[in-house]
Amino acid sequence: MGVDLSVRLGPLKLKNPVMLASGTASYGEEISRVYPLSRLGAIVTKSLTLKPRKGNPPYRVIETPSGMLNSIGLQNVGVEAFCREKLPYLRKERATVIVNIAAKRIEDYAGLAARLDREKGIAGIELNVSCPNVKEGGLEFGTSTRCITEVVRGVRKETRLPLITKLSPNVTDIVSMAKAAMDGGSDAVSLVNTFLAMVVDIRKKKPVLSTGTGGLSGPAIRPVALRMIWQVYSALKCPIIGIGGIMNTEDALSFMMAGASAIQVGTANYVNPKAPLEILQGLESYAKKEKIRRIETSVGSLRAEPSYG
Amino acid sequence: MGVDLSVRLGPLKLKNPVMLASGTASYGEEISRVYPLSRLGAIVTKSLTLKPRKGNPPYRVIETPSGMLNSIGLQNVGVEAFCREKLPYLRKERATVIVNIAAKRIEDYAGLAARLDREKGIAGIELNVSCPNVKEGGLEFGTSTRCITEVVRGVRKETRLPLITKLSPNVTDIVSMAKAAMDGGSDAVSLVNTFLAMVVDIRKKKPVLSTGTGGLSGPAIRPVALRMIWQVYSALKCPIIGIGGIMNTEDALSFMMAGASAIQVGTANYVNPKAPLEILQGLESYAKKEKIRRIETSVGSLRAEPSYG
Amino acid sequence: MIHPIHQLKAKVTGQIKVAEESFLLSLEAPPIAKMIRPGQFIQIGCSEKYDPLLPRPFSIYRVRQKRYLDILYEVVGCGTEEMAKAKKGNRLNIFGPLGNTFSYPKKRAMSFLVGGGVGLAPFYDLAEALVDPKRGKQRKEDVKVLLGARNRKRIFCENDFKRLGTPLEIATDDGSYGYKGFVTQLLETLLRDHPPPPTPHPPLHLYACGPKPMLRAVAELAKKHRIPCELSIDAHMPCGYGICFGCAVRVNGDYKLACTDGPVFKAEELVWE
Amino acid sequence: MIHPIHQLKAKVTGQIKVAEESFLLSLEAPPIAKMIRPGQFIQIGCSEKYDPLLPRPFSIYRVRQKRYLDILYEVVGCGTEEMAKAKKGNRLNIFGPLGNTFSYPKKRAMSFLVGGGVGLAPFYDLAEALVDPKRGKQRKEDVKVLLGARNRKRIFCENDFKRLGTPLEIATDDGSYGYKGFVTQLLETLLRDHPPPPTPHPPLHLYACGPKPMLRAVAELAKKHRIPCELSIDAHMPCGYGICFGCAVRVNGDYKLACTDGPVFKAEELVWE
Ligand SMILES: Cc1cc2nc3c(=O)[nH]c(=O)nc-3n(C[C@H](O)[C@H](O)[C@H](O)COP(=O)(O)OP(=O)(O)OC[C@H]3O[C@@H](n4cnc5c(N)ncnc54)[C@H](O)[C@@H]3O)c2cc1C
Ligand SMILES: Cc1cc2nc3c(=O)[nH]c(=O)nc-3n(C[C@H](O)[C@H](O)[C@H](O)COP(=O)(O)OP(=O)(O)OC[C@H]3O[C@@H](n4cnc5c(N)ncnc54)[C@H](O)[C@@H]3O)c2cc1C
Ligand SMILES: Cc1cc2nc3c(=O)[nH]c(=O)nc-3n(C[C@H](O)[C@H](O)[C@H](O)COP(=O)(O)O)c2cc1C
Ligand SMILES: Cc1cc2nc3c(=O)[nH]c(=O)nc-3n(C[C@H](O)[C@H](O)[C@H](O)COP(=O)(O)O)c2cc1C
Ligand code: FES
Ligand code: FES
Repeated sequence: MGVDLSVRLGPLKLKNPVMLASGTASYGEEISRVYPLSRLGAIVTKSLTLKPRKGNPPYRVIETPSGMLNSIGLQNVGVEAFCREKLPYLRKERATVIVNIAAKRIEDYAGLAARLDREKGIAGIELNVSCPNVKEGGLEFGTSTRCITEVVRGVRKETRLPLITKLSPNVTDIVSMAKAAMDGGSDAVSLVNTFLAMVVDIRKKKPVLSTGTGGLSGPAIRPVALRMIWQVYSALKCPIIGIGGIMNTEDALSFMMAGASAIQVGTANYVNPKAPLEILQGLESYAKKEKIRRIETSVGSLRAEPSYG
Repeated sequence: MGVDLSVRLGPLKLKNPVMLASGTASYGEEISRVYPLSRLGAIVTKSLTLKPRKGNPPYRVIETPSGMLNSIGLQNVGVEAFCREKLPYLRKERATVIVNIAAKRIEDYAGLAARLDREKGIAGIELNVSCPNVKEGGLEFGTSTRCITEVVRGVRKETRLPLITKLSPNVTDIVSMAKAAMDGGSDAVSLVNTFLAMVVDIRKKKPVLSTGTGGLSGPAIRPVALRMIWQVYSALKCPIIGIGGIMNTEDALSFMMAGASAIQVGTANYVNPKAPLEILQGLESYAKKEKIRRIETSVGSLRAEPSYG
Repeated sequence: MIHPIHQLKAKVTGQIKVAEESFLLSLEAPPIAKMIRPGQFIQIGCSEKYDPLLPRPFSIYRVRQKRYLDILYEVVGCGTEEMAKAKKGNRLNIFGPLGNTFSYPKKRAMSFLVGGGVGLAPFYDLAEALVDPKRGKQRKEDVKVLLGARNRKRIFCENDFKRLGTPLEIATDDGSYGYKGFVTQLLETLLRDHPPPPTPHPPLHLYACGPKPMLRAVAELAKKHRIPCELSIDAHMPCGYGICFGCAVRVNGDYKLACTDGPVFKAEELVWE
Repeated sequence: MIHPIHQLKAKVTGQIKVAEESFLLSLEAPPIAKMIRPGQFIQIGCSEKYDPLLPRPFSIYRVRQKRYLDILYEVVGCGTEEMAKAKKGNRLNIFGPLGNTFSYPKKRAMSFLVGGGVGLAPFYDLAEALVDPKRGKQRKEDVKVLLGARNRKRIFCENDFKRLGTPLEIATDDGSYGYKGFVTQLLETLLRDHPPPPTPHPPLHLYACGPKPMLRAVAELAKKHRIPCELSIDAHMPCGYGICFGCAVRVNGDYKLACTDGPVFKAEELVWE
């Protein structure tokens, strides 16, 4: 008996639920030295801005207990170079490509979407409204329901591509943020981005990262991310991509049970380059063992009442 | 040269900055089997409610990567039994006692404070406006600036004891919560309480904790807690007690440099019962080595501009 | 509640594999070894870093020379995996003694000590105390220790008990050694043989430690035969000394803390779910 | 960019202490051993759990039989502490080859390989390649390997280099062995002696790896003497293969990634802070 691993996120159909998270797979070339990108549900490319960005000075990263803090500063080649130099390779590799975009003005988000809408080989757009690293970056959008709705609306007008809004966890009420995104016309939400955090070098009496604060990712944040996904699923039943400290098949399954139709693997790619592939294989074995014909039937299968709040 | 380890939090003067966090030291009897309570700056006792509470069914705890999730359900003996059975022991041990209180109505907070105000041997009251575990509990207070101010005002009327408001980290803007507490008449803020989170048992397709979600503590949350303390200090310069994943002297120092005048040790008590004592000794050695005469001069000594947001 | 809790970096003085996935770890910890009594436990920190974060509770298999603690344990997860790496000379963070104790029969009695797998761990120490003329004051022939194991590869410590004069009675699930069946079935047959003719028989006393289903079966047997029965239970124990309230177990109409009210409970107190 | 990256659970085939806090770890990793070239590195996962979370980058000290990788490392923190516990038969998660390579002089040249402490690690492999008739095509007497150490207790691998025919020239900070002073001072005296009479001397080539201050001093010497110089640098490397952008280092007017643009950089590229 074959297992149907495909999942649907609104208009977006993926061959399987395992995706690479933005900023943790660059533009795919390096990962294809490890395994063929076409194996995965999708790759979400590093956040693109209109102009190329050099990123932040060192230190950009520091390890924390079961996690890591980063402040890359949205280093990226810019949308033009991406379309010219990176996208053709991804097309050649038959990767399912979701392009993540970031900006500081609604017009720029819209401009990015319009530019990408002209390209072939893009399966969807993910809106980074939550990057906590860059001063002029996205935090403001991601922490206000009004701003989220406006950004999504602005982008929605420029493209028919499936639209995913990637939410920030640095909020009181994640459900209202997800609702704001869906209200604006988003087809799905992905959550979570990194948690704003800090590590101090007590010898230098300075933060370790050059920008002071950065974004926390990895297994440390997993229980909080999982709670948020469950809250959003319980309240809205909208298409969800689960992200946050997913390291193995068990983690992926717990996110899917909590309501995620697909999951993104981020920090795990650093620890274990084959993690996404192993998760994919693990999901297949699990489905076989449990006699599940369509993995999608596991989504939201958690037996529990939301008791938060 | 002796080191002056005493610190001041508004009207509250502590002999040293090391405190035991609420809910991680019960009412002190067990810790005094390890070392004399009088050594520490203070013990914050387990959250008290007006009536005794049995707490939640098992499982109440589960380990997570570099952290733990709990849902104790505010099990406590109630304020009357505390005053009758627990406080005399703490007085006898010459412990500096901060009593943490929790309630679901402002009147009950006020009632608890009024009752405690009649007792001798209490150095201060800590308001738990953030316990995420109990359905009818504090989360609502702790996530709204208006509610925080109202609770603090309500309690302020009933007691002249130093008042500390313990903030929830599950908010978008920790600075405004701290400000709301200070506006209401709080003498200091302590932060952070636990992060609302969840762990799933994929075999049972159920959350591990009986209540679904629980509060995440331990080193996993430390970088986020530290960031919040730094934000509040940078913005308000109010007296701060730093909490969240502090395991050793280096952690304590980083919280103090970020702006905490004192720190609370929580989960570390489980891992290493002598952790608070070791931290205290570590602070003293640090001060000696660095030729710091008053440890208080280290508070807020971080050299950095807040670059968040 | 007035006894001190000692925390120390105990030196590993040896570690041997005693059966499949099972080890006997020896630690030098004089202050704890001097004080600890049968049924009590210690917490062992398995990692220097923070994952796994929490210490793990372990019974004392044997105290030697009021100085050394032997821990009998099975590798079941990350913490015990780390422990299995410990070599002679390494140091492990431990603290104790923690928890309550088994009680000794007031008069002459027949004691059955039933261990399921590593549930045997606390029973060497208990058996030794029971037959000690100064402590339990029991006769060797009145102390019967039962071990239940999956198969013969999972049997350990037979010689220790033989040397003590209370040889193990062993049951294996697959019959590859000793009685074929669950240890609770073995217990049942032994209870049936009781009272042993011809002497007026001493009263019975049951102690058990092991997986939940086993404990439950023992509790039911105890109830049926109206025998006093003490169970040492397992629970998630973040602290082990009563400060976190995390180890609540259901008792009739209330919760108790496994770490301070237990780990030893009267069988009739516990509520099975 | 077209070479595959191999990930495997490499078997530990041995581990020996070669000096104070310093170890030589041998791993069986044929696919990586076959491909890896001098200057490249691998990532080693130090923990099965999540603290420490990230893998650690290590140079290859030596490749044996196109099958085994020897790693020379110093214990400096939690990751290397864990590594030091690895025993023969254990398995470590590793991946590679990663990063760029040292270049070989195009013609006959005099090469100085300067290692500060474990910064010596990549230079056995490089020295071997340099004197290999098929690869570097250099004469043994033209390859000089310098090791700087705190004191005589920190000296390692002397015999390996002797056997290779490129004996170490050693400097210790306290003079307890070899030249007294920093290895960069030793280098300076050697550079002063150059050109060596009486033959028309071959051009010079510098390679260095070690702590930042040492690299900086070597870079300054290279600049002063106008010698081509390649430095292998250290950086926090979460991924090691160019996907996180976390290992940025300053180069003139821009950033480069230490893991893919490096770890080997031309001395003149780097900006010192
Ligand atoms: C008082 C006491 C004394 C003990 N004495 C011994 C002893 O002498 N020898 C011995 O081998 N073991 C003993 N145990 C059990 C031992 O503490 C556990 O096996 C150990 O904590 C497992 O740690 P780990 O990290 O290897 O496994 P983990 O990874 O923590 O757990 C492995 C699996 O077991 C489950 N699990 C672990 N602990 C519990 C629990 N308490 N309740 C329910 N499920 C659990 C986990 O969810 C997981 O599925 C004792 C326990 C208690 C409470
Ligand atoms: C390409 C490359 C090759 C290497 N080859 C070798 C080798 O062959 N042998 C060897 O012994 N080491 C080598 N190193 C260094 C090695 O990776 C580190 O020593 C190791 O990561 C330390 O891990 P740890 O967990 O033990 O220490 P940690 O606890 O991570 O660090 C110990 C201390 O060093 C600091 N630190 C660690 N890494 C860095 C860094 N990159 N930059 C600045 N400070 C840092 C930490 O902040 C901390 O204070 C190499 C590094 C690179 C980049
Ligand atoms: C080094 C690094 C860079 C990242 N860059 C981006 C980015 O450019 N855009 C984005 O939306 N998310 C970015 N993220 C966030 C991840 O996509 C992901 O949401 C987060 O890391 C949580 O997942 P994880 O715990 O599996 O890593 C980055 C994360 C890391 C660790
Ligand atoms: C088991 C447990 C019980 C707790 N109970 C309370 C409580 O009753 N009241 C309260 O204000 N905080 C409570 N806390 C929160 C701690 O006081 C502290 O704010 C939090 O654990 C973060 O600090 P830590 O990471 O050092 O543990 C509890 C924490 C734990 C782990
Ligand atoms: S384990 Fe903490 S109270 Fe029992
Ligand atoms: S270490 Fe990740 S890009 Fe270099």
